[in-house]
Amino acid sequence: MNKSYELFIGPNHPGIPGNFSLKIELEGDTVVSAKGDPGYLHRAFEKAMEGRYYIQNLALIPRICVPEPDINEAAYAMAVEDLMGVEIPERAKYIRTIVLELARVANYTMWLGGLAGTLGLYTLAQWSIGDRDYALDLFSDICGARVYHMYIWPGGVRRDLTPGWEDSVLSYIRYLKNRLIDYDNIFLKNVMFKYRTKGIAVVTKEQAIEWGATGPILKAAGVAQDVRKDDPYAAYEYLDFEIPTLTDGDSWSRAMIRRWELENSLNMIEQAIKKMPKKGPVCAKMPNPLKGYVPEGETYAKVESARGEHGFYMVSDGTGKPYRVAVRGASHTHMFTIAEKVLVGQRLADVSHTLVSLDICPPEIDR
Amino acid sequence: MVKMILIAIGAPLVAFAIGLSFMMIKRKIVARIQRRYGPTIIQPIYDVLKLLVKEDNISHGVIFSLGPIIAIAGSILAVFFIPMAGFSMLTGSGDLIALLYIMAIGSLGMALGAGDSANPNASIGISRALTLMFGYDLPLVIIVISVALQYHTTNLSDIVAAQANGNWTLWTLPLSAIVGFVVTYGALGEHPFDIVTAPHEVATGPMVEYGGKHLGFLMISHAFHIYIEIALFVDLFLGGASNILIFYLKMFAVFFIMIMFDEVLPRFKIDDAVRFYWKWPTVVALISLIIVLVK
Amino acid sequence: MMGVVDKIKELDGAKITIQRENRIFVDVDKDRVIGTLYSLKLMGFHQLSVQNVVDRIKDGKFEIFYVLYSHEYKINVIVRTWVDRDNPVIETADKIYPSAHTWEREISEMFGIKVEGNEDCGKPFILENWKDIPPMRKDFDSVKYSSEHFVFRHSEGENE
Amino acid sequence: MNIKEYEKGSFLKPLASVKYLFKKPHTVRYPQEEKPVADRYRGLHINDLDKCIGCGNCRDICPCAAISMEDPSNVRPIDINKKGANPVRPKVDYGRCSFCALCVEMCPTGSLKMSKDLIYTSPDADAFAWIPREEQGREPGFVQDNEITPLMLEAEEMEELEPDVRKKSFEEMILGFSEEQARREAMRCLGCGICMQGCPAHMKIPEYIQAIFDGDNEKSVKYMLEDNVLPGICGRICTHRCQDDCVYQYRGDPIHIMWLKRFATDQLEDYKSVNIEKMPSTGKRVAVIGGGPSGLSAAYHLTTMGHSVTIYEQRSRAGGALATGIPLYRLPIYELDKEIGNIESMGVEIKLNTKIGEDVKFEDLLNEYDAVYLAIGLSYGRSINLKGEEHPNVVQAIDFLRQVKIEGRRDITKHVIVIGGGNVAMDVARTVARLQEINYGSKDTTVETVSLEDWDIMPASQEEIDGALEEGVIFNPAWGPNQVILDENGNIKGLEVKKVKHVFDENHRFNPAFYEDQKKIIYGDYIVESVGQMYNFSFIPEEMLNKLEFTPRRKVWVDEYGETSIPGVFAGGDIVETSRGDAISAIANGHRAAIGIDRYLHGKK
Amino acid sequence: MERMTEEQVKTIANMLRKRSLWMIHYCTGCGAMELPPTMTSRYDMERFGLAPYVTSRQADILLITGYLNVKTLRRVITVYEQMLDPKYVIGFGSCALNGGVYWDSYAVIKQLDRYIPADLYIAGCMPRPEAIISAFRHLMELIDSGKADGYKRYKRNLAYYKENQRKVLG
Repeated sequence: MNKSYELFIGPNHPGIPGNFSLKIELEGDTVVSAKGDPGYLHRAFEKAMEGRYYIQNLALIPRICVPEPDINEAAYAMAVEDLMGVEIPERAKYIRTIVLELARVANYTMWLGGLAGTLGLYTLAQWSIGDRDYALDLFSDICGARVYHMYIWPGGVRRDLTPGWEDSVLSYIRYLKNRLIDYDNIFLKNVMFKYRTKGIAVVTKEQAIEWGATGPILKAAGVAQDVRKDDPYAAYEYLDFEIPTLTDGDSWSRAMIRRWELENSLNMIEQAIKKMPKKGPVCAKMPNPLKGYVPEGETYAKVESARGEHGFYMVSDGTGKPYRVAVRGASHTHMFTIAEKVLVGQRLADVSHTLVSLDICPPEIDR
Repeated sequence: MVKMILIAIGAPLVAFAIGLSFMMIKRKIVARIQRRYGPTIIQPIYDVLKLLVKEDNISHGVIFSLGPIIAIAGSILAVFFIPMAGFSMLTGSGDLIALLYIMAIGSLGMALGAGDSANPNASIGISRALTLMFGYDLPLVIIVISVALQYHTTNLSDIVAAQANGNWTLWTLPLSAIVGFVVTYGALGEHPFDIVTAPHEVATGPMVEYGGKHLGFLMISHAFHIYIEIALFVDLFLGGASNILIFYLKMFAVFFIMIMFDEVLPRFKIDDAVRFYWKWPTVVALISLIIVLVK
Repeated sequence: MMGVVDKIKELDGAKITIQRENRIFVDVDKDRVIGTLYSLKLMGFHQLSVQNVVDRIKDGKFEIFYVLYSHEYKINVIVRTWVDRDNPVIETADKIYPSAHTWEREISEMFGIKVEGNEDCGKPFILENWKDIPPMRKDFDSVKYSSEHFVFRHSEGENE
Repeated sequence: MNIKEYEKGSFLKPLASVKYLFKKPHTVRYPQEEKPVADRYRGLHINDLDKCIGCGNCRDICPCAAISMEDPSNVRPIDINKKGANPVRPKVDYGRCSFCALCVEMCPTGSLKMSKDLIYTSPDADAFAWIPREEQGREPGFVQDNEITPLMLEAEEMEELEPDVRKKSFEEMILGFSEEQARREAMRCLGCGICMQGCPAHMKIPEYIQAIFDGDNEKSVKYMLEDNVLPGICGRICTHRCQDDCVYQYRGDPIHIMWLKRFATDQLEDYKSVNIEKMPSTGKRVAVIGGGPSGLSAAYHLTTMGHSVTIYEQRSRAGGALATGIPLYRLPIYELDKEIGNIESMGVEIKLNTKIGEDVKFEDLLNEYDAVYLAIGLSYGRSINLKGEEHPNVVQAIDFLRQVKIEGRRDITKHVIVIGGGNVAMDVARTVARLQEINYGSKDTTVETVSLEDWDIMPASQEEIDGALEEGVIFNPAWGPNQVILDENGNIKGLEVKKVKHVFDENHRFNPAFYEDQKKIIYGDYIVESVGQMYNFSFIPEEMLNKLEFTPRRKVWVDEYGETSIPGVFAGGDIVETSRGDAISAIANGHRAAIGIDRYLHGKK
Repeated sequence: MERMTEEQVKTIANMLRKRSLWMIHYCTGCGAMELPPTMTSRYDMERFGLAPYVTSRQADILLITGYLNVKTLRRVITVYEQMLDPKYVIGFGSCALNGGVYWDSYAVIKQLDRYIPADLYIAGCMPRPEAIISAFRHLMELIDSGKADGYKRYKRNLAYYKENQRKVLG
């Protein structure tokens, strides 16, 4: 009799974060091998972008990563601006920062809910996704859509803030900070949470560096790396923030890092609103999008997403359409290089929780 | 004789009604804790009825279909053993022991059916269910023994009678009562012991291949299940009740406290759950047993 | 900081372009790629951010690029190399950068590039049952393909 | 954040969450309760069908190919004759739309908006495409913003000579675009082609602008020559009705199409490099009477069609009004030579100084040639029967301009009055201003214009009026000339004018009325009448002239191919044109007549 | 008790069905991003008796949340066929109708109803929670009036659907 047996997790399975499939081989209750099977969300973004004008891609790029679309817009805009040599107005930089951080906040709140969900604590999932909804409404106020903002575009941002928006953001931050106490009480300080996550899915510092981890995984393993600090974009260089690090590299540490960053992000938004120039242009003059061309060249623009380094490698051949855009999603490496290795030796019960803990975002892998 | 038949029909109906009402109330309470309104109060009735009118066109074999039937049958049988508001159908010496056996029938029925569905998730779920049962049965048996020793009887009606005048086992054997509460949790599969169905892990486990009428039967069986486990607890530790209303209120109090914990605790892993049951509840149950023995 | 840039400049057979203070392009021959990547990793470029391909159809070449990053120096190094479009074979880099393994699977599927030493290349990865030429190549026409394989809806009515 | 606190873990803290059991949920109970929708919400489209011009920019920018341009007449009638508009309106397929609102950003008129409404469900998959319109009653959400827009609303600044510099000579005052400017200006073009309707010649404007943007001036000029034989001249003096239609006018500055045309032609020494294809010779011969723009245009196009063409021109220089009427500072001679040289290089024969009726008989032409094209233009000034206009110092504008341009006249008196408010009057006034500057350094000199029309209805183009004002021309709008006043020596002292009550009567017909009691005298010693021109058909024999039909406005009647009521005789140019009578119209109907003559010669009539 | 007519049984069954719609928890595309808010505390679709369920056997509604990749289509068809009758399909957003923003993509199917029958479509990219709730209410109406008969159409025109499926799946 065969000792091991196979189990498909996904694509139709609540334990998988999105439309993705994971083939695991189990021996009893222990995983002996895990293989990811991507492609369920493949929409050929990179191909589609080659056939569209630079500005038309605005409609495509947010869809590369659904939970946090703004990073795509920012990275794309930065790549185009870099090729064109455009400097964006000061106020636009701050607005970008606020939007990006708000998106990060929204993503982390939902992520907390997702993690709680995999551990069977649906209350927090209900709360946090509900609280994230207020952030979506804030986005809707400035750009007109809840999820696909298409707000950051080459040259700056698409519209100035609406009057009083900053105050709404600040009051949301106050609200969320109060709610975070509840989140801590029910989940992060919960003894069961500690019990389930301590020592699970450990990625040590050496492994993290060797495997090319970025973002919270790397920070949880003890390496203070963050694009916002190392290669500041938008208005991050004017803001005062620290990169949190922990040393254990386990699921618990990663959750803590994200909780910590969530608080950092809230503080950064407050800072940015305080420091932002109150008036001024929010978008540089750009050429006619139907004819406007981008000079020939290659560039790599990167931003810090909630999952790690998110980058756009862009090649222009001097026409109105990009010659090649390659997207680097953090999850690509995190899934295939890290998760597949880390999952081995885990219990079945921890599989889905490990995936969420590494924050695998399938659309980013498939593109 | 007529009375007997009426009770034979009525008792399961009442049990089902109570179980169903708890399902309804649970969804409302849970919704409130989760900061929302939740469904209409009679939503579970719609759910069950809808499942029953679904067109069932898939079968995995006789055993698969028989699973839910066995589960319901076992549950109804168990209902007869549990004194409900002062009377019970089948009483005799040793009914407590029989009950322990009968209560396993439901799980076994489900195990049979789910095992027939050839879905690995179902198999894992069933193995988890049996493992979990294995886990909580040890402390359960110990506390049942301690209670039986306390009252020198294995007749549930006698145990209830012995607790009259507020002389509840909860006060006389508090440690056993706590263990009993924890065991009831596991038996009902509430958080943190919803390991069997854990959607994120095994996609509702044993129920993964069930749909339509089968699922409807399973839901009905679950309603019975809620009734049985809590009624047993009430009978053993809260002195039963002489009238159905008080019985209901006592059950509700137990259930309410359970929901509170249910909604704030993440789930165990199966081995941890077994380890947990064999550690603290067992130790405490044993202490309680020793206390009884010493007394 | 300058030390490492000088070291990069001394790499064998490499053409160095410093685009920005923290972004350096290193162009090497196809045969030297693995050696260059290895030397760069020894210098401290531990992270492979992205490895992908640009189809330079006019030159008849595939441009393969590796975006590397160093946690220590905060510098991006982009290693580029070119292979023939007619016979695209590269050597795997997954012994140096484990994350290259998956990127290579992706490029071998999307561009039809053979990766020697990577046993997973050639197995279906993102696509399933793909019968046409590799889709990310420039000569693959996506619009044509989709109009041949799928049916567009033409709503005639004015139905609102 | 204090990590230590979290490391402990607690069993009781989670129970604090039970408090929410007793708090009000934060659920939005849709549909009983509704959350306000953001003011900028990007929902289903709204389109003001009357404002929309059907330019199709929304279709071009749509990343999802969701928009098609369709005839809306079955959902709502629209004004299909609207000027500068296509009779189609966008239809949005919500099976494609990604709600990016780029179409709204790109809409040149601002008719397209997005509403706050994005709740639409239907079991019918075909019910998701419609022509959005305002009657659907949706509330506007996302609208465009002129501050931040992907459109380049501002035109490139055209450099021109300062008024005090340009007054000193007849040098061309508009300097033309630099290459960089031209590319930037060309980049603005959206390629919608609405302008092509405005252009009488229907030039392929988007194509040649695209060619300029691509840096391919030969290709650009080739496109121009397809419809317009004098692109360099039109690039300077055209009335640019295309620019009036340019979709940028609604939100910003129209594209300087005319100057882009000038840029492209200026880059080429001659048009040989353009390589115009010529059809094989047909052996047919055509006579063109009049070497003006219309004649040149017809001759050129007929030549490319393989016919041999001879132009009869009464003056010493071909070009008609271009050669004689347009002042040098607007159109230098060398440009005219270049363009006419191009036409001659194609094989057109031009017989100068040949007056029909005197040197050659009209009837002979009819016999000798297979077809005759009449493009004599309005080469005689029209007088207004002013009292005292027989004075030698009262001259016709057309004569005055010809004297200055061709005959080299440079003398002028100190105080000049120009009667008229049209472009020709402006040309006269500005020419006078230059002459006065050259002769007197503008000391104690005046040049005044008198026009019936007030500022708002003055027929001259705004650029011309502004230029004239900058050069010191004094305007007397809404005054009508009454009589020339002479002093005791018989010299002109001034012009008596009376206040105009209205120019057009209630039927919008030209019928000026005056306040007879409000009069004033404008002082001056030289009067140029610039109130219109007329033709002279005296060279046509009487019996033939009788056969020639005229329109009610005394223009020659022609059919859609430019043929008059006399078979084989075609007409074009100002004698036909009922609209403004500018060069581009003449060129356009020259082209039209060429096609008509070609058909006639091939017996396709 | 008089026997109920078949019609009456149907009416009662439909009444029950519309009050308890269980959706399958399968996020086929990015439109699923607005489902969490709809399911959770802010919009709480459980108010209408809607709840996410895990497996195809248990569910009544299949939500095609946006675009359908060819690879996913294969799974979706399996899922759809596994679901018990009566079953309903809702197509979310532009992509399910005509390919949406991925109209030129080689990997995404353009018309959902060529492969599986859809009972209802929602406009939007992506539809916001209010629209999703409206769609569910619309579906309830359709069920009530017996117009949501996609599963019957699938059975009736099985050859058509199978042919189309075979064409893209190979």
